[in-house]
Amino acid sequence: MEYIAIVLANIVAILIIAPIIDGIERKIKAKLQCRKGPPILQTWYDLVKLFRRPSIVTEEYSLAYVISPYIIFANMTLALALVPSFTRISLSFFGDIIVLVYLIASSSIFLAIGSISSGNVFATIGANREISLATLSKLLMALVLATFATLKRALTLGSIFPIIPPYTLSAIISIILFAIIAYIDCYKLPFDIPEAEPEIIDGILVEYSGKSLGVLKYSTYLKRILLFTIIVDLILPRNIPTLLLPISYFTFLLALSITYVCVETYFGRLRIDQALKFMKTMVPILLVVWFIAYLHY
Amino acid sequence: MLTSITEILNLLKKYGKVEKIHKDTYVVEISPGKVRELCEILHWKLNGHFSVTVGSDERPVNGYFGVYHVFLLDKQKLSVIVHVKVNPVTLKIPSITPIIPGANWHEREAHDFFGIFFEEHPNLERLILPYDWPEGIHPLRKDVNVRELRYKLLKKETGLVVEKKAEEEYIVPIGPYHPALHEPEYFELYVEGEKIVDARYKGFHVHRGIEKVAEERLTINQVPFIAERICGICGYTHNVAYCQAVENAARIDVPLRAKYIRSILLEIERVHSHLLWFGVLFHLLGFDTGFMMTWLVREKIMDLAEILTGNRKNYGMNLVGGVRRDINEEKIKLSLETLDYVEYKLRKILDKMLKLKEITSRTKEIGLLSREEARKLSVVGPVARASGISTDVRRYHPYAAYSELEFKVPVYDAGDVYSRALVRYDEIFESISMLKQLLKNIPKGDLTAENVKVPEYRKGLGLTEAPRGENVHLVITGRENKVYRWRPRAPSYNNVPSTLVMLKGEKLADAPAIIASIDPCFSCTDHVVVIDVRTNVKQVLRLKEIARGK
Amino acid sequence: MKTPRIDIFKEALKTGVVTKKYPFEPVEAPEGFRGKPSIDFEKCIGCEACVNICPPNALSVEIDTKRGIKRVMLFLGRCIFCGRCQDVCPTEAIKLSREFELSSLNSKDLYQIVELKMAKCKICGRYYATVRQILFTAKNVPKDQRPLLLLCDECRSKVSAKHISYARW
Amino acid sequence: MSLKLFRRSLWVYHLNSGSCNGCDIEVLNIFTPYHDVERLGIKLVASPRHADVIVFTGPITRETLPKAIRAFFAVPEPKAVVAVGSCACGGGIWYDSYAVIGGIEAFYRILENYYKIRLPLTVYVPGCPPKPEAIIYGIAVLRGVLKQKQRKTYFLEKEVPALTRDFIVNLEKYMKQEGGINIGKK
Repeated sequence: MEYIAIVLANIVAILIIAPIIDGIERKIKAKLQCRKGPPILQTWYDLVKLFRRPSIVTEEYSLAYVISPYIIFANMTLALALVPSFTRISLSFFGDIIVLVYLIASSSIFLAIGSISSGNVFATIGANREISLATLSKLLMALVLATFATLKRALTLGSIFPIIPPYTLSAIISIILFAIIAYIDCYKLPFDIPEAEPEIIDGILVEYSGKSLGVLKYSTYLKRILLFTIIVDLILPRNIPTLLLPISYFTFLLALSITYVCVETYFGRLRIDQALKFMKTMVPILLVVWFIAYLHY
Repeated sequence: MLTSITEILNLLKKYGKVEKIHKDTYVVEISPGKVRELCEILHWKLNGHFSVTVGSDERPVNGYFGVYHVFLLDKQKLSVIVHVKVNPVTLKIPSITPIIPGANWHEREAHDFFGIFFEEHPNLERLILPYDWPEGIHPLRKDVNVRELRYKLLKKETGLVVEKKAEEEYIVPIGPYHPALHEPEYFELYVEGEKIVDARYKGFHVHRGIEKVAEERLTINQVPFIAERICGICGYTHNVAYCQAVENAARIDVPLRAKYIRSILLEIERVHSHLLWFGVLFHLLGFDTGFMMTWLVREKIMDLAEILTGNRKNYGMNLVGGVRRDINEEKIKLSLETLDYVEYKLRKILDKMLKLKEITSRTKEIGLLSREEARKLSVVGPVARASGISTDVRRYHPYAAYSELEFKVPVYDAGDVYSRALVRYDEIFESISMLKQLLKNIPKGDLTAENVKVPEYRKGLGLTEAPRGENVHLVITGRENKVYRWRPRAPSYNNVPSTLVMLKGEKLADAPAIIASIDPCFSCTDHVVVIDVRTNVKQVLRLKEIARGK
Repeated sequence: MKTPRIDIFKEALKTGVVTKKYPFEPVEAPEGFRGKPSIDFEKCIGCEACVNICPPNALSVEIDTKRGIKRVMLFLGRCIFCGRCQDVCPTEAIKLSREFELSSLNSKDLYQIVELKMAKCKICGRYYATVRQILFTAKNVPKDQRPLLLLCDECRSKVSAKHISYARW
Repeated sequence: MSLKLFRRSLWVYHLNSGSCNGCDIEVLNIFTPYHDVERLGIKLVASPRHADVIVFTGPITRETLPKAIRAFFAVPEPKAVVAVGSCACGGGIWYDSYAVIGGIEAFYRILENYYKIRLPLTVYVPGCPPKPEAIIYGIAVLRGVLKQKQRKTYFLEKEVPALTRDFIVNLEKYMKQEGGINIGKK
């Protein structure tokens, strides 16, 4: 019972801080652009307003369009339960690493299906881009996670984390690669292609409004936190005192998001083919790293 | 090749009666049969360029419709207006579009507004008038009372008619409301995957009927204010062009100080317009920091304009014959300080931004426009200069105080989006250096000419170099202190058709940047209106369908 | 390729946050700013000079023949803030201030209306001009010609045409 | 009612209904560093579906009218409207042109006639173009943060001197006596 309560408390804590982390990112981005920026709670204000507004459905809508935001949200919450965050404890079972990849990948697909069924041209283009990016980035992510699994000879997230020590070359390279993939998967510039505002009017999100838009936005923040959490887990040693754990986790999270946003602010958007080319070059590197990890055994 | 002015005049005399209307500007009145021959010589052989076609209803004056083709010969610093009288019964004259494709829109516009038929025009369809405009009514004819018409139109079930879209191909509509443009324009892009195979343009959403308002309601000294509102970015250049046209027509000498003040404001406008363009380009390429930083610098220029004129955008400084406000020593000092700051800041950031890899990789060799295509479509301004054509009204047809300044005209040959950016980059610094010269050397004197009297039925041509290219106003003065005919031609009018050439074969993601690269100013273009034929297919939609808002 | 990015970063940090505090702190428009035009009721004489010069017809005039009132209306929702009215006003009744906070939730709040009483022509009995305008003109006219001002344009020309001395009637 | 909802977060859809660009640029300008309305929770969105407020700039030309209607209905209720610039407020210099509808009120008249809708809360921001601060002020008025300063002013001349011959001839004398007729004071 206690175990479940802790996991639940963990998730609730993350649900609360996810928009705040986004708020902090917005604030920092604004400062880097010489402006004052919104208050840190701004993202929460936006979400609350969206939840209180009605969602308009298009005439050609299908079930997928209506429910996909909620499925994505559920996916993300579940995935967050799988990784240790504020505490050491998380849902842990044999093969949870595969479930994690599945949850992340399926939410991208649901997003694409949902927006295609809205019937809007821009949404369709956005979905197209989302799928081509997602297939590649999820392949990369699977490869990295496979490398981790090989390094630790385990299929349980609990025994994989943290990946260092030992400070082997393959471990460090794979962590860096995962950080890059996480960056791409957060759709940060120069990779925010499916939602490119000036090109295709927010792409996949164009037809969503009110609550469903709020839920979708919320899931994006959760996804970002999920990816950050994985990175933190890869580095953060878990044998420190229990009381220090939440603080160090949060500090790491903040440091990561600040680094990411500083990088993002000074980039323009790539074209989809350029982004794909960049990601394709990562595949052989990952394969090599995986092979090295295998040799370590 | 003919070069000297006298030789050209002799040549023109062979075709018809030549009349000098003001300095360096000649009107040749020729018969319809010879139009094409002369236009070909002027545009292709003499290396001039076609600038504008103006239709005019002159039945109350001489019983004919008139068509004026304006050509600018840059090398000889000459403007030639080819005047053709059109029979008011048959209304037919030969089209020059087969020779100069750039004349396409101009002739269609004259067809819309006056019902003049251009024989052998490839595509003489409605261009400008709104979708629900009744057939056979040509608003700029002098016998049409559009005010009555307006109330009739308002009573119709307007807003319910929505054009049906063709569904055979995969169409991406860019517009009418697209966040990249901030202006209602409609580009239909036909795509295969992410590649654009064809493009179509339906524009003129911002047609506001300026010419009719000016000719019917306003007096000569009120028109400058409506001219300024042709465009909110480069309005002052329209204002100056109009005033120059009237001043030329009435042979009014503007005091030198007024000319200097005009030049100062024109250059301030150019700097702010180009900075705005850079901001928009960076925003389109997803580089929001670039947008924020350039607009941060631009804000200083806007504040300066506010201090000098009393408004940030619509300066309202001109009247026919001079300017309304003076610039005192204190303001000159302030302007010089601001310019130093702006120059320092821009040198620090702007070229760094242009070196960023995402920016270069998404602008170099994108949206190509070759020199030949540019000549054919008769594009102007930075678009022409980026395609290797050296054209600049300030240099070749000097106005205001430009003949007394030292400046360079940047020309690049690549013809892509990047070279358009470079042209503008160079121009910003040229403008700042010009502003410094102007502010330091401003002479003392009056602000307005004395005895501003405007005679009837005189023609005048006003040329300015707007931030987007050459800007032409043809004015025929009328009775009772009104204009008889006023045709402002904004640079985007010549530049927009070139985007369709640039877009073909490019990636969808690059479309907004390509469209923006000509710095389209649709509200300038749309003072006159045009629509595609396909709007004839009309469909009445129910409220629900409309509310879908697709 | 890294250097330009870092240069921009440095420059941004050097510039610092520049945001104004506006809605919480007042901002003053610079001197000479063409802001809200307002009519000084005490000075307006209803001469229509501004109505004739106004490019967008934001100033309009109505004559109520029943009540003998001339109504000068300024609608800010059409005004283009060019300041021509200020240039031509003979009594400096209309002036552009530096006020720019003109927003309102009701378009009726954008009107300024002045109603001035008119005088009747002493011969035909029609209303022809505001009392203020007549008095304003009278000041600049020699005393012996002033009574002519009490007639409307038509009657005045008739009177002069008939060479009837103005002293007679 | 809708105001409370938007106190902290307001998403704006910008619709150019035939404006000259002046107002559009100023609307864009309030998002740049000097004014940065993101600090007030205001964000520019690309899709009308996401918006709480439509910003109209321009006199609404005939050509944009159907598109403006579609965009208007695409914004979920409750919504508000900001009419930026004199053109949007009352048609501006184009008010009687054949190609324009003439301002937001004429637009509402069409909506009322054909769709029978309840009109949204509207704030008028006159100016040609309005200063960025004026637009921020307009939004503050819409949210109820700041009070509206602009009020209708009305003046009716109450008493006029009787225009007699004697009065007009000896104007100077009377003016001195009464001391109150300040006609044409410079």
